[in-house]
Amino acid sequence: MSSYLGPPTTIRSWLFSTDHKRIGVMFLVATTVMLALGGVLALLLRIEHLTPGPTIMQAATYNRVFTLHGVIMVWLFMIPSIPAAFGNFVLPIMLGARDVAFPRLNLASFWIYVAGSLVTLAGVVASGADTGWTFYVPYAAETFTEVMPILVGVFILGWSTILTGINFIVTTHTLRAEGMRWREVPLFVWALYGTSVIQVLATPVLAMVLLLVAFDHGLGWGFFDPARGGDVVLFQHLFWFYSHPAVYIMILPAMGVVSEVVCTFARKVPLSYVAIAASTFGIAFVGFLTWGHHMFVAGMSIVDAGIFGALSMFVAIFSAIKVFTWVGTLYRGSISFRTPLAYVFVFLFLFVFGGMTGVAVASTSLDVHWHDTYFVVAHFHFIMVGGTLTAWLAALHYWWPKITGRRYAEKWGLVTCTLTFLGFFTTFFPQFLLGNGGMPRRYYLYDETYQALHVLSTAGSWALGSAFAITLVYLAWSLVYGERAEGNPWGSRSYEWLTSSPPPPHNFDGTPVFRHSPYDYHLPPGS
Amino acid sequence: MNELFRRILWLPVQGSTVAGEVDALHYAVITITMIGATGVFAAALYFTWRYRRTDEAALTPPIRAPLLLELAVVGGLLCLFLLFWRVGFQQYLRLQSPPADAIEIYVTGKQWMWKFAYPGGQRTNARLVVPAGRPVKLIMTSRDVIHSFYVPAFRIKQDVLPGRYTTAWFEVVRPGVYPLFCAEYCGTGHSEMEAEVVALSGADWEAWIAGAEEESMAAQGLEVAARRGCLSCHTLDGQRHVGPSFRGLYGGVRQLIDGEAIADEAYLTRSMMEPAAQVVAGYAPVMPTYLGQLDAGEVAALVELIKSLRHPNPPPPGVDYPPIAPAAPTEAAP
Amino acid sequence: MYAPRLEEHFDELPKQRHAARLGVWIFLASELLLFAGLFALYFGYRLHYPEVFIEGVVHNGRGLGTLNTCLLLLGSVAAAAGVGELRRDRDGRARILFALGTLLALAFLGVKGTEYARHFHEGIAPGGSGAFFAAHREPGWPVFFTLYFAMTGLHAIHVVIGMLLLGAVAVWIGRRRPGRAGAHRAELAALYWHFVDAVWVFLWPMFYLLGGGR
Amino acid sequence: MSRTLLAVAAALFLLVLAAWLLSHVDLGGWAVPLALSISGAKAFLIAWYFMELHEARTSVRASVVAAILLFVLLVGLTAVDVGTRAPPPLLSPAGALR
Repeated sequence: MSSYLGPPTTIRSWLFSTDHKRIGVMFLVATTVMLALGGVLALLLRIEHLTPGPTIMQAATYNRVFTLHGVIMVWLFMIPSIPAAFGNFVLPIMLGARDVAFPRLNLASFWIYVAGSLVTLAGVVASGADTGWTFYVPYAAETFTEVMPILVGVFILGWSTILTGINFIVTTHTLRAEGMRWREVPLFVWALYGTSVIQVLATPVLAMVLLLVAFDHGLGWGFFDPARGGDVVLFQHLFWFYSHPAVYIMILPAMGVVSEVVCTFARKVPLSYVAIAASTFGIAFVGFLTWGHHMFVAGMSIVDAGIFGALSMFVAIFSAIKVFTWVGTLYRGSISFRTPLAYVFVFLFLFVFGGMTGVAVASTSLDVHWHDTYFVVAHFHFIMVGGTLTAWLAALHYWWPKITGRRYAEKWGLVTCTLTFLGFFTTFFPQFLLGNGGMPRRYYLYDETYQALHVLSTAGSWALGSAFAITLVYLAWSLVYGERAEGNPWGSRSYEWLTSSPPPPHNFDGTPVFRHSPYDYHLPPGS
Repeated sequence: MNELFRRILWLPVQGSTVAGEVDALHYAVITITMIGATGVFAAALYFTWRYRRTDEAALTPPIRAPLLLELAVVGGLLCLFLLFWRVGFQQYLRLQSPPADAIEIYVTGKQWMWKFAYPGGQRTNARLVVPAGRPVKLIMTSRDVIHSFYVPAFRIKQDVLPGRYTTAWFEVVRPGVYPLFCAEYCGTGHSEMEAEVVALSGADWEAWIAGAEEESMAAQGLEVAARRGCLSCHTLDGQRHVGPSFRGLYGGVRQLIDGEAIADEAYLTRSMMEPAAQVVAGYAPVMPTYLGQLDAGEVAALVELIKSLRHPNPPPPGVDYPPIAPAAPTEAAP
Repeated sequence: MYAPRLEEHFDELPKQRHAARLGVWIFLASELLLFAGLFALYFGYRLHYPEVFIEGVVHNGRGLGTLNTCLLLLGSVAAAAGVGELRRDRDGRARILFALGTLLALAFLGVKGTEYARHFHEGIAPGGSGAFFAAHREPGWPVFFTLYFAMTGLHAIHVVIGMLLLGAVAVWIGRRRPGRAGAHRAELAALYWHFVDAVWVFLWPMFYLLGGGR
Repeated sequence: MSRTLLAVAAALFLLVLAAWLLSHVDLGGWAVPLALSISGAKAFLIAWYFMELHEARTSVRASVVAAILLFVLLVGLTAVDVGTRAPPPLLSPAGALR
């Protein structure tokens, strides 16, 4: 029985395939390359901070490296990683569909992503921008560095995420299998649905504001030029209107993966299906109300600061209810501790630990001290690396048999997961203390008193980097020497495991009819 | 206890009156959240060990959380978080409202240095000298890009925006030297924009202020007024000329052609920027606008000059006036 | 006879059509948010410079703006009527109505072009460059006209896309004579065109009417 | 041409006339909200009848409501910020902003 990896294996058949599984794998490869590139830049930053003075690069280079690290990680890896790679692959199978609603649009979305990345990387090769991934005006409008290609590149990438978002929403609405009621839709599909809503509604505002900065920089139109009456805080309003929901674009798919992995490895019905699905939409909507907490000290009015501070607290409770439900699902389950669940534990600890510091930062007066210091850097790395990256690794291991038809070495998985956790914690926990000590972020030189913590953090970054490298090695190794995986290696009841691994070109032989919910572990299998 | 927490969390010394309270909220929030986080993780670990899979074919009970329990968790956490916000926002309000009797110091951030101007006319670079024990209000603007005035020891931070004024205030508790950073990325020299706040005790402060009396703001205002041609229409000795005299102008009620206004700083600066908006009765609206020609320092100096002339006494020495031009053909005042 | 193609991953035609319609609507939602950024800037700067924005609107005058509003509204009615006719298998009349829509769009762009020419002639250019701004020095002026060019420019680009869509539908109806079966595709083009008209409905008062009663 | 289409078109042109007439009256603070509400009414007519939202499925209507809600949210909270900022402390050279 031929799988989607099957007969046509020419490069052309892959690059122009409209099969959602192939597009998912292509996205997986592309985003992994971008993760590695962004990771190398991060290691360079950490090496630079070994000594207070110049270590391996000049200030101008340092500013470019942290900008490109930000741009590559946010737009080239974080945002497309789980939705475009695993979402593309698994969502249609989970819904029992043969493909996404608009397959050609899906391929266009991949090519727009490639085009956007090439334009952005052209800016990198040219000499890169030194404005930070936030492009704050007026500096971004005045800098002599190559900020234009990166602005245009990210503008193009924005449309790739919008098209993927449209595809997922329409697929979820129109291509559900026979008799699949809304209550039997897997939780990962709900997470992707919520993510797609944010992608479709927030990304256009980013596209517009980056275009305005490009007009300011290139044509001198002065939307935000103080000399001609421009108000720089308005740029921040528009930028953060996108960028805060963007962090929920990054974390919601991760939460979807965690829900799936917890239910599969605990072999248990989720403590409350409705709570997880509803809180996804809670986060998606309230996420749009809270962008002002990035601007408490930016010169915003006190009234607005009050409004945004209070609203930010509501987002935290939806994440809290999800964590409560996950841990509750473990209660009286039949838990087998495999690598995906190990990564979910790392996620649980780091996400809750990091998320709580988010609540702390949102109580307004503390933010005055912490804003733009390493405390905030540590907070969002706890959520992005500790949350999304660990969930991405969990998804990678969880669906590896389904995507490649091979099993990875379980022993190596657990060892690397521990190394990832230790490396991560040693890298970013000291940055909380640096932030408390008052070290501002994006500082090339720093005071000697902060050096001890920086050295510790750099050591941690090496461990984290090597853990990632080892993961790549043993996964690649499993591609060739790994033992064959049968259809359902984890004994999961979720729909994507009902077809063979790797799945046939049209996902199922014949049209699938799902008569049971994806989480009915309280019933004997196949009933 | 406070010192113990402060050292564990690596917080700098509590230099300002507000720092103590902010840190108290900091300790409360961090302790509660960390206990919560470790509790959640411990529960997960315990469940994983306690309910580890022993029999491959085992089925698990379909436990569904009662809605009440969920609402309790959500409600409880929401109340806790909103409590954090309430206390935090109250402190934020205090941080954002400088006391009335604060000394005003003008701060100008420019690419990669801080400049400070005192009402008395002293100007310093990279060294903000302030009295300990008295509130200090900073009126800040930027010459080029966004900077951010950040003194970790005082737990205060305020972005400094080009084309706009933002304020911050603090009251230093103990004399000493406290580092001052720029917290908003502003280019290659962002990390070199370091400066320091030097807090002096009462006596030293008076000595410093007196000693550094290079040139008072009012004297500078006089020089700007001469250079910018203000004196060709406005006299300093109360005598009427093309425009009203500066003497006795500040603080009085001005009879305008359409109503009246108190001559405070806002009135003075508006008269410079939009002269046609507030024309004094009996004078022709011939004054040109100085919009975009005067920089912050010059306007501040002019205002100080006018403020220094509010008492109707003899003019400062060494000032000669150009001859009064024949009265311009002013149309009859309406 | 024209018969719409059923994609292989859909089970039946109505579901495929609903998918297409939902897809267009979600795309229009993202297009609306594309304008949201500029609208936020407009109202933000209007609060900063109330008098200058009123002067700017008075300077623009009402004539051409109102003419454009009527043109787009007629275009919208034409498109809606065209879809109605196509549903009644009246291909001929539908083609004329969609062609009329295309012409009205062209007229709109013509009027827009003359307006821009008049502004450039008066020395008003985006970014506050131009003789006009030497005489009007208040800081609000450059921002007002830059926003004017940006928002009406972005809208004009959408009018061009709408025009091409309507033109393509008109030609397609003429050639394929689809009748009722083709109404679905025409309806999607009309949806986009109505969206473009709905955006102008807001731009019109903002740049042509809100002149403080003058 | 169906009758409802003609009725909606007439209503739209009436609203255009109303907006045009109203713009000759100095309404002060009320000008902007009033003009926007007239435009809102016109946009609603276009969406409800021309774009056939009256017979559209809930998923379509949800996407419209979500987009409009976020649009108003962004414009609204940005305007609240600019509107409620404290007046400039002392000096306003070069027309400094609030």
